[in-house]
Amino acid sequence: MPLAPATNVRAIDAPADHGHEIDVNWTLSADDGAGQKNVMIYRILRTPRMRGPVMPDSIPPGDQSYKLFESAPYGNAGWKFVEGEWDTLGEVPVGMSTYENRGDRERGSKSFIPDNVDFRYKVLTISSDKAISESAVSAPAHAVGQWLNPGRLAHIGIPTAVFTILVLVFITIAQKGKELYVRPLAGINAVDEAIGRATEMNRPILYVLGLGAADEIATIASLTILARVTKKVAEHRTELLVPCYDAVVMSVAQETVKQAYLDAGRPDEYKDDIVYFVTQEQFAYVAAVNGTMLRRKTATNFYLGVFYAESLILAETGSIAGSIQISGTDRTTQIPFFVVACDYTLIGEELFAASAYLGREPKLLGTLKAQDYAKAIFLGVLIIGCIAAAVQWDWLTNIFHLNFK
Amino acid sequence: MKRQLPLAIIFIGGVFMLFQYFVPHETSEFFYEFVALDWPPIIGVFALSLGIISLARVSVSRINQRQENWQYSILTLVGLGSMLVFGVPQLVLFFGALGLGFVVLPIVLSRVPSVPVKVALGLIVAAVTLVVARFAFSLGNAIHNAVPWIGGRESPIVLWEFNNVMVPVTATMFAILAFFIASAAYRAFRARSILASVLLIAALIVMLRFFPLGPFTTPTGFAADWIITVPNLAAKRAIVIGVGLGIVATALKIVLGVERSYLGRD
Amino acid sequence: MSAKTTHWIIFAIVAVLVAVSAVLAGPTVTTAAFLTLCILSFLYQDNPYYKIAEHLMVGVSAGYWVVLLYYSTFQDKVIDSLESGHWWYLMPLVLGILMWTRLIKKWVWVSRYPLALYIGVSAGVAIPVEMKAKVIEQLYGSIDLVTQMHTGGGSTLLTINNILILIGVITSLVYFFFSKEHTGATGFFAKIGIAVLMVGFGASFGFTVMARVSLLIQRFQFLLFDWLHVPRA
Amino acid sequence: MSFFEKMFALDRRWVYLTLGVAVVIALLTHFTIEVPITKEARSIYNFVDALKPGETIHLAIDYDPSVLGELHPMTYAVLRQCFAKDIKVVITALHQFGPAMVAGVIDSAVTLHEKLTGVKKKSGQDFVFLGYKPYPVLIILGMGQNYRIPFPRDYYGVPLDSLPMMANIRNYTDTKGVINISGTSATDWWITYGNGRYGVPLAIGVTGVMATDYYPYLQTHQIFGILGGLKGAAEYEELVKTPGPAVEGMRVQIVAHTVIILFIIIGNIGFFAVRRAKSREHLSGSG
Repeated sequence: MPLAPATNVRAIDAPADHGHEIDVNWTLSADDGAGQKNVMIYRILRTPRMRGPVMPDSIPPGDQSYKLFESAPYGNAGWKFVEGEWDTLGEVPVGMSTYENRGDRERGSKSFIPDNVDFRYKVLTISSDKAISESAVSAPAHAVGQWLNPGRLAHIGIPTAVFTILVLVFITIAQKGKELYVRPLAGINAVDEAIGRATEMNRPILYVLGLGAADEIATIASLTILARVTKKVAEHRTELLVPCYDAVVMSVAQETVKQAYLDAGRPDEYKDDIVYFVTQEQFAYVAAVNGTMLRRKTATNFYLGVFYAESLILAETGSIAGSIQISGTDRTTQIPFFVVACDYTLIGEELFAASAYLGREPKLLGTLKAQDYAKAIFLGVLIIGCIAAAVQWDWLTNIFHLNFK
Repeated sequence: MKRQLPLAIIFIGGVFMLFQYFVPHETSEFFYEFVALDWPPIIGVFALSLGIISLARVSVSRINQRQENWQYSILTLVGLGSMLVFGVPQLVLFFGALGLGFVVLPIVLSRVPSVPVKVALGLIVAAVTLVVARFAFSLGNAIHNAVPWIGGRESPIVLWEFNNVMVPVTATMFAILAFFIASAAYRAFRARSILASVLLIAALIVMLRFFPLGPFTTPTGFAADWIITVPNLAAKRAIVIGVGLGIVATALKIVLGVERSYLGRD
Repeated sequence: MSAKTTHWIIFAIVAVLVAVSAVLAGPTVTTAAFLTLCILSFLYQDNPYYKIAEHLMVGVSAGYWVVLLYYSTFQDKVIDSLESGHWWYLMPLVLGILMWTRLIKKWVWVSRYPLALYIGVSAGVAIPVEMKAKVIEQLYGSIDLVTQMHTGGGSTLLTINNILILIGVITSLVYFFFSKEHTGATGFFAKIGIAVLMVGFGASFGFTVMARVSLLIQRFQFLLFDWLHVPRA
Repeated sequence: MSFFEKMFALDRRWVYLTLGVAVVIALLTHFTIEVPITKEARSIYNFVDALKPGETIHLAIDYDPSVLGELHPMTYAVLRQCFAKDIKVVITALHQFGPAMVAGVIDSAVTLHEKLTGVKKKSGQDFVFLGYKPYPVLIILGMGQNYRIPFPRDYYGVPLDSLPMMANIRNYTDTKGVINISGTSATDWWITYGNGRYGVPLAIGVTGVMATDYYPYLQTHQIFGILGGLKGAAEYEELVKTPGPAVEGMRVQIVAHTVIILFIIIGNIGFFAVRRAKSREHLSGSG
């Protein structure tokens, strides 16, 4: 009995992408999972065949000549399209009825797929005894890039918009002078006390911004806290040390600290060496900060920002030095070590709220309210979703799946 | 200029990248790859040069002022210098020439009285400095290419320092964590309150998971796995959600210019 | 005996030991072993040998990062791009050079432009990405816990565990509310929430011990077997 | 300072010293510890143990050198058990960085067995090493039809049909089961395609962090056993009665954990004693 072919082969441009991809799907062979049950794989072929400067697998390793084509003018220069010949694209195992023909964007790449060029596809069904049966050729399709990803817009865009509106609404309310209540946080209340202690003991305060670069929002949150802390430090005329791990963060932190000294009315006490660079190597940085803690006998240590394994090394050394330690990070793996070894820890979200707590500006307190309402909405949707899933309202539960790239 | 323009740049850059996320087209992708992925590291490279200057300045001033422990700062400079000379000779020569120009310029200027001559001489010195620096850079590259043990990440001296200074120190600092985890456990795991006891018991059960405890072996293993997969997962997830909202809120505050305390404005 | 004399005696002993080791084990292994012991000595207290390792390491690593970033970022992204005609890479180059205005007191404010761009772009990129990974995916994942109760083989243990995870997530989130005092019903939920958080922290702590001890074992193996050549048991 | 107060506020350097000395002693000495055997590990051992000499199992070694610390001991222990029981082994390596490493493992396992028993196990007779081919899913499916589809020749280039051991082995139905040792998603493919499509009895050995993800499959009987991380490896070493690197690693781990737990207990005893003493002082003061 001959092997039944795959039927109904369709090619369509992949939706919501940057182009350069065509998706192929088909109806399974009658012998796949039924009939003779001897289908092994499906092999996908495409025409016209692309012959180019870069033939598949023809580039010797290290040869950079294909780079020339990257700068070729837009279009499909360099490639020839041979009608009637077929490129073999790949294989998928039995039971699968889709193939994503995803190509590269660069014209110089060997798996380049051009936009706006019509391709047709066919699927070979191959059995375990190597019999082959060929499907009909699909209708032509061409790849093209889209300007909107509707999935992202619906699942990410709408929540982001709702949150942004919440933030704006509460900032407006706060600016109108309405008192907004926030509950006290132990870690925040400890800041004043810790600065006061350093002043009394006449010992420096150490502020560690963490190992994050300036593109981490936790680092930026730490910089905003640094601004508040420095202002108080400057008012108390206590010495401040800010050793830095990332040079961009150092540059921003110098601006932050300088401004805070200005705001505190003591610009003359600002020195460039308050914020200094150590090194951009995790454990070398930690070794140096450890030394600073023990030798300068820092009275108070702040560890706020992004931290990795060094969290516990810093916190234990600080405890040996007898410092009061206030910590906070967004890394869930490191929070336990801070909680165990530091006096006060801002857990997760509290790190991002700290600047608003310390600054007490109504606008910033407004965003805290917005965060609370966002959490309430989150809990509401979570509970509705769970109920829907429990009673199997599939039309509702199906919304709660990320069905996009 | 000093205050408003940076805030405008932050707003435009932020909003642009926010909307970029929803546009899959190639053009939008180009901006993401070029502006968001390529620019920051390039700015970072230049910032690193400032960092190195900061490190060198702190070390030199410690040595000059004979501050406590000044002798060790010599080691810092030796380590830094050796890496730079054998790793990036072209940069060392380039900045050496530039620096020399900066030193020569004021000396030349202070020797001539009239302003037009000052300007002319200044321009000449600057131009010569740039040319010399460019030449020095090429010279460094030529040395890098000609002498196999100078220049590059693969220079044997760079590699030796990496393998025999950085690797052992890094590995040992990491290993010290085992001691610190022990002392932190000793110091902090005390049943002071109900919450502290909860923390202590959870940690103990998880630590006991591979001990031979006779008939209690299986229940302990089960309890440890349960703690790791159920309450631990719940706690992590709640923290992550909070952190996510905190990050989005903070990023919005920054883009909208509500939070501006971190950026100078004088 | 004065403290100074003691220091010099210790120094002499260390110097002799290092010399002996350099002859017997070779200078390369000796350097690595010496620095390893320098760092370990920090456990006793801060001391000159730790300071040696620390300061050397800071200099070497800072230099190494320059080497690394010059060849991997500057050469690849700037020089190579410009040489292959991608003129638009002049823009980040100019922004980078603007960073150097930080060296001149009067012009420091110019460096705020590249910094502002850096931060603005980072914040803009972070908003949707973090919204997806940390909020929406967690929400959908939590709802999926209920769906699993129908599809996941229907084991009672799985159902109970998933319900407990949901309760844990909800109560822990209540703990993070800023505008509600922890009293009454909120207080009750928040108390359960903080207990869940504490169990999680304890578990993480206990779980990590094994990995950290493994690192210690490796370092001791280096000292004992690679450096001192102690016969293995 | 009373004894209990000392326990309460011990200088942490004593903690460091005790831990350091304990780890060094554990590394240098040779003492036995009892490794508790879980039923997930025992079921794998029993499965292999119940086979008759001459029967075949499939050992899929799908990891790369980066996780060999945890997984090598498992591979050695399983091979050792098979060689000792004269069970024939079909070996594959479906990780692209794996085959050379696996070839080395087989060589040393053969050498070790020869040293212990004087019998040299031969490729093609007692075991077959098929090596690596890309597209692991297709390979797993293909072997379910016939080992000769993806692997016409073994790793050493010998045609499968000329190997005496393979004469009666066509596909999974001729091997009694698959033991997959992996540090990657290869385990998922074995569960979905190997067990799911061809119904092969499957047991897995995975790294410590992966292990918790796979326990649900045990409940649904898609796999019949799990070896998880260093501990799983140590269990198997104990089961085949040749303690090796995993047991040694466990020994040091247990010693270190014991030290830490002891200090936690000491700290708590001190804490409660001091608190009791304080409250007594308080009572006598007020009374």
